[in-house]
Amino acid sequence: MATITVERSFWQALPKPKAESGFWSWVTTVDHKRIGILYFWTSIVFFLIGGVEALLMRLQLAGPNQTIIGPDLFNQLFTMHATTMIFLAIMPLTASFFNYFIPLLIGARDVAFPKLNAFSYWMFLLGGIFLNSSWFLGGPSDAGWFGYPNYSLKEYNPGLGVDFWIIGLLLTGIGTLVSGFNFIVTILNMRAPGMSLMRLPMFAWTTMVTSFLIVFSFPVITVALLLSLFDRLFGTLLFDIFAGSDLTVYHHLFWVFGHPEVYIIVLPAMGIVSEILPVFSRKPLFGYSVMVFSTMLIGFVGFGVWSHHLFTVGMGPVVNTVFALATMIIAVPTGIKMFNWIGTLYGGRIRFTAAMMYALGFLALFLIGGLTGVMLSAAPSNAQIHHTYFVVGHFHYVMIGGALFSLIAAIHYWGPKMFGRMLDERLGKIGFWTLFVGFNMTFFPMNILGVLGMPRRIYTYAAGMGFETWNAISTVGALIMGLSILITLYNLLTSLRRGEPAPADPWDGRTLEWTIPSPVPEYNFARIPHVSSRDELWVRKHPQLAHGAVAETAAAEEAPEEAIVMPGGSYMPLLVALGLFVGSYGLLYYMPVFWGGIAVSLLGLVGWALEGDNLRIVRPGGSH
Amino acid sequence: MEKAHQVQPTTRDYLKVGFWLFVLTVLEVAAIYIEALRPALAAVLVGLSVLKFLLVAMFFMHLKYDSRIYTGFFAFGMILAVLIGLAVTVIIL
Amino acid sequence: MSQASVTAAGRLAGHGEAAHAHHHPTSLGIPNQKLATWLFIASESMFFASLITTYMVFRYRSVVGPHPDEVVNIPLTTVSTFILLMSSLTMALGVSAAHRGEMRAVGKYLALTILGGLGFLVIQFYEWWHLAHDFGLTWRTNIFGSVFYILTGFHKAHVIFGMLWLSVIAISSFRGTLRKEHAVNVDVAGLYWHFVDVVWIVIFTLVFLLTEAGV
Amino acid sequence: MRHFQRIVGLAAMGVAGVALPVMAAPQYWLDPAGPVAAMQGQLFLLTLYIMLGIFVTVSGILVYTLVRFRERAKASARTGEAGTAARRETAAAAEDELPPQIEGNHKLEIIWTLIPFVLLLIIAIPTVRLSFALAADPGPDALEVRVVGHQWWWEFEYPQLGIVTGNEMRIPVGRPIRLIIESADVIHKFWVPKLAGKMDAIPGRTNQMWLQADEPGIYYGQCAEMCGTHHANMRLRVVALPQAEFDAWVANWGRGPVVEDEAQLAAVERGRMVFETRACYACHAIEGTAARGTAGPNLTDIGSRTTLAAGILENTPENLARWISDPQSVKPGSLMPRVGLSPDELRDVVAYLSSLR
Ligand code: HEA
Ligand code: HEA
Ligand code: HEC
Ligand code: CUA
Ligand SMILES: [Cu+2]
Repeated sequence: MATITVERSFWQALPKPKAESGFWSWVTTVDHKRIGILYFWTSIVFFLIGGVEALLMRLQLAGPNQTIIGPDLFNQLFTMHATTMIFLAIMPLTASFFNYFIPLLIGARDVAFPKLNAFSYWMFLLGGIFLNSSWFLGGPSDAGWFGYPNYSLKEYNPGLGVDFWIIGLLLTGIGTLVSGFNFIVTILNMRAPGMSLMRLPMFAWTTMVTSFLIVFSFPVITVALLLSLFDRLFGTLLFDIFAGSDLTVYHHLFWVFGHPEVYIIVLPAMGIVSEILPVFSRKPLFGYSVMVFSTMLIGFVGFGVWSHHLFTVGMGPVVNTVFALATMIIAVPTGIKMFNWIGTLYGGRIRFTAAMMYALGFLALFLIGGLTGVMLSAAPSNAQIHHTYFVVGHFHYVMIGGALFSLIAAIHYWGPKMFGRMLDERLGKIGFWTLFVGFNMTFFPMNILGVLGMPRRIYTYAAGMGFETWNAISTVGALIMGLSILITLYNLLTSLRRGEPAPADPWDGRTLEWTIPSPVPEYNFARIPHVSSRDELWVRKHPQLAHGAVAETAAAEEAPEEAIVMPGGSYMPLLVALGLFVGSYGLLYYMPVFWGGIAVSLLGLVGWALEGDNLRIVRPGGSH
Repeated sequence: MEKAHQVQPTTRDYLKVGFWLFVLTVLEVAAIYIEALRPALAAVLVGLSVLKFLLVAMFFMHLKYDSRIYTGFFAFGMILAVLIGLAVTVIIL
Repeated sequence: MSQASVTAAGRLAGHGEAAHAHHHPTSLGIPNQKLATWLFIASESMFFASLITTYMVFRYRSVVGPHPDEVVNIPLTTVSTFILLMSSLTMALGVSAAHRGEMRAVGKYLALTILGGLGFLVIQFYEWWHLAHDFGLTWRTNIFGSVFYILTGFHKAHVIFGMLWLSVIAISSFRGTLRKEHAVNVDVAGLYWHFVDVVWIVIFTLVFLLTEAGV
Repeated sequence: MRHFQRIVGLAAMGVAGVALPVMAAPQYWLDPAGPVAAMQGQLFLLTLYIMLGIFVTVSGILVYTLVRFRERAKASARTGEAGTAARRETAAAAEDELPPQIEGNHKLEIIWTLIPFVLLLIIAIPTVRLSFALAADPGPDALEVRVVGHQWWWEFEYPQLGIVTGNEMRIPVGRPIRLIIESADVIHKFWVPKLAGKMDAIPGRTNQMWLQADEPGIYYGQCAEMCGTHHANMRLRVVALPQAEFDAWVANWGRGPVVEDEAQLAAVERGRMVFETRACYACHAIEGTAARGTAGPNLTDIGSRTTLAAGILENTPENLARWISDPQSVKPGSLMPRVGLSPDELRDVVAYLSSLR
């Protein structure tokens, strides 16, 4: 392995990380696969934290008038639970798969901006740590995951909790935004020869649309958060009623972000399912181009429905109906996807692997969640179910039944590629059934509770309201879910050590990632593949399907390139992120530290731009 | 590097654009003091600033000469931003 | 860097941060950095749109004065607007020089641009001082003050960041380390600068001119 | 018909055995007590039926597909569960057994775009109609009540009647009530499920809605927007009275204590002195006395309310004493402080407040 040296100016003479294994190699890595794995484990840790918070809430709600957890702690729990699950568990877990698999799926050696990619990860990790450090620094926010002012302002929330919440979200938000740019450019510009847009695997499409949603929606929540932060820290009057403010400005800003956000969560999940169903029914995805189009439509319409969260703020019947109708429209493209998935299954030869079962679980549960969503969109009856457990039921169905099931499917499906070992199928199936049963036990009763009139975000309820039975069932279900998560975790951890070594193509796959060894070598493809078909590998395996276009010989059979130049590690992404992280504490405790942090970040940026490329030459088939 | 066959604006072109930006700014300020314009003033001002916006975007930012994709991204972002901004303003006010 | 390794580097499909990225054809035939910058600009449009929307909703809601129509200063702001516009002109000339390969000239144009930015800032900060001093308007005076200073403040922060960015390029131009293959870096910095200018065009119209027009 | 719908609704909402808990559910809004909740419930049921239909159809097709097209034992024995490198060699042999590689079907896609459209239209039309119907003003003979949310209790003011009360809203049966909804501090959400859906109480804004009770009774409600520590304990009740009883309440409101004998009168008088001299008067108002505070609920008719402290205690003299002697132990964080009263003072104040019927 050689290092390319360029002329040495001051910045270029800065030390470059050399380590290729061990701690420093991970800290300085810019390899999309390693970053993907970092995202993976970090988000699993945050998921467990969010899950424990959920279990605590469920324990408190198991029976009426319980006092296991007091009101203030309960409010903090649901705030942190939601924030953790959405921003620190589910989104980064999808990012983990973006990172690891997008370059593989489009036949590239890395993402467009490897250093930015590392930066995204550090912002996520440090933002998450910042947010959660509030547990030890006076307690986290208790203002709910949308943090409406004026409850979130100093007057009603005097501690630092809300500040930690806002700044933590801003920090992770920077990382998310940056990865949004990165993946759009990667998918548009880094495709292997022949990989036209209409040959992109569905997961790449949903990743791209998701990234667009990020690019256009995150700036809006950034503004919303900054405005309340200014009120809290600097005494501006933006949400001061007595200064003449209108609190609904924040409502709108938040939900202009908030609704696209829910599709940011579910679209990648839909992409994963669209990869898995064809493989295990041995058929191409049904209606590919319509799927692409409806993904874009969902993303687009998703920007025009935010006020369905605000039917009861008093916007008047005209606005309410406009948003109700716009919301309903979304059911059409989503339905198209649902039917196309079933069309994919229909006539296939369906193998019930663990991954497939989770993907099928997605279909069934997302269906329920989506249908309850449409029920919510009817503005007049929304006034009854709004902010009840019916909503809680709805969104857990779409976010767990939808997103989480699909992500666990991806763990079983892509895990062998990432870690080089097969997961245990039997444990996988046990995990599936316990999760499926536990999930429905936890969240279906919530739909009923909403109809019985139980509002959300209450730490306790009186006996005799008719809530007891359903809450008890729900709590038991949550415990079963916890058990299932532990089983899956056990499966993952033991398989990593003792699992059967994974072959390159364990599932009879269809796409490019299965043409290369598991786990994937540093350079991904020994030779950049030439793509002639949507299901490239499938067509290579079944040349009679090639519809005239002759599939090129498998890349692996060609002679590999003898020298591949890969980007080497860098300290700068971490340095810039650390500057912002430490500076953020300064903002809350001691302003000079804030300015110091900003200065460090700026210097890091300059170093980043000028340090040069630290390129390394890798020789496939060599001693490496 | 941009494709060689693409027309590149010359220094003269840029100076011309700069000149028009100057003229438009003067017009904007002048418009405020012309009583006759009062009824349509808002429209005139918005119109003039849209022109300035377009000049900068098309020439200084090269959208006129560059890949359509850039224009697409920018236009999409701008249109979305304006639509949502208008909608929120109308709903609240 | 040896000739051999340059070709090899080219094979790393469009590795964007490498200075030589544009030797290699990307899928769309356009450089990664420019694509990313345009996306960034589109995203920033949403950022400023949110701020401007907040401004438009809040501007006349203050219960105590001063209100916008009592404080806007058209002549002063016009001058600063004009300076910013002209800095965009020099920026465009700098980018054009970079594309022609006149890398030393780039530095001069950028220096002019930075100077323009500085002129803009000086006038704008003077206006802030003037508002605070003569009208008693701070961001804690009333809701208009809050939203006005935050909107214009974020714009200023963008200008300052742009000036720092341009300085780094200008310095490498003067030191002779800016080379022809870095043209795209100049290009991208220019896009950012023009965008900041474009945002000011909008702010100037909505915050200043419309107010003066009584809308 | 309504009965039938309710039964279907119950069956739909789940599982046998629902009926029992439902009957004892005072906030079960599919069993409405007024026209607004009834209309909203009907729309909900319409959406529910349509969604159930879709669910049954779609999941039916899904299950059918899974069963019919599952890989048969023979094939799976050959290809193996997780597959290995060996499968590549058998792949060629399996070639002829590939299922038909269908990539799409335009006619089908059009059908499953159009059908959802039609179904949505069925929901959309009543949605629009009802949105406008419910937003309409209930008319000139509506009784107006101004509802103000406070951390963590409700204030009800009857501008036409000059009455202010708290946590328990009395309304005449069969008459539409126009609610003007506001907030004194943070955002709350007014909700009495059996009478009508929610409406936000947002500081700085004024919202309107209307409701009506068709039958006399006590209807439960509670705050539905996270408003701080005691959001869960910000409950309320609507007491719907026949017109005559309502009129009597109005006439009696502010008449002062109701006592049975001299001894009680003395205690009540002493209690009133305590109330007007200790901190109470600063936060509470009682009509016809010097107490004019507005930080806490108006207590003019406290003796006739069914609950205390926003619906969390039954209104009995013991609970009243418990509340007044130490509100922070009942509702920790409540904005009513502990006012150190001697046992005598406490007894008298309780006697006084209980007599305000
Ligand atoms: C992954 C996240 C996700 C997804 C995908 C969705 C999808 C949808 N959501 Fe959901 N939603 C949330 C997450 C999500 N939601 C969250 C987190 C909240 C609460 C936030 C909070 O307050 O904390 C929320 C709240 C929420 C509300 C506000 C509730 C309230 O507070 O009062 C509404 C109201 O309209 C709504 C509607 C919808 C609709 C119509 C869809 C549609 O996209 C669903 C479309 C899918 C289908 C309809 C199923 C498949 C279609 C067919 C089989 C075709 C045939 C169907 C028909 C003809 C109907 N959602
Ligand atoms: C993707 C997002 C996501 C996910 C995955 C979840 C997962 C879960 N949620 Fe979440 N939830 C939200 C998003 C999510 N939630 C949001 C947005 C809100 C709204 C908040 C608000 O109102 O502001 C909410 C609110 C919410 C409430 C309502 C609170 C209220 O309104 O008062 C409840 C109540 O039961 C709940 C329960 C659960 C449960 C039981 C799970 C379970 O699925 C969790 C399963 C996981 C586990 C059980 C962990 C397993 C781990 C162990 C068993 C321990 C092992 C530990 C170690 C090894 C250290 N959630
Ligand atoms: C600082 C203000 C304050 C003082 C002083 C105060 N209260 Fe209160 N009081 C409140 C508030 C606020 C509530 C509502 C509490 C809640 O429900 O969370 C309340 C509630 C009550 C209630 C229950 C009302 C209802 O509608 O359920 C009673 C009874 C009461 N107070 C009596 C008293 C008496 C007697 C005193 C004097 C010994 C007193 N209060 C002193 C603020 C005050
Ligand atoms: Cu008031 Cu919740
Ligand atoms: Cu939504």
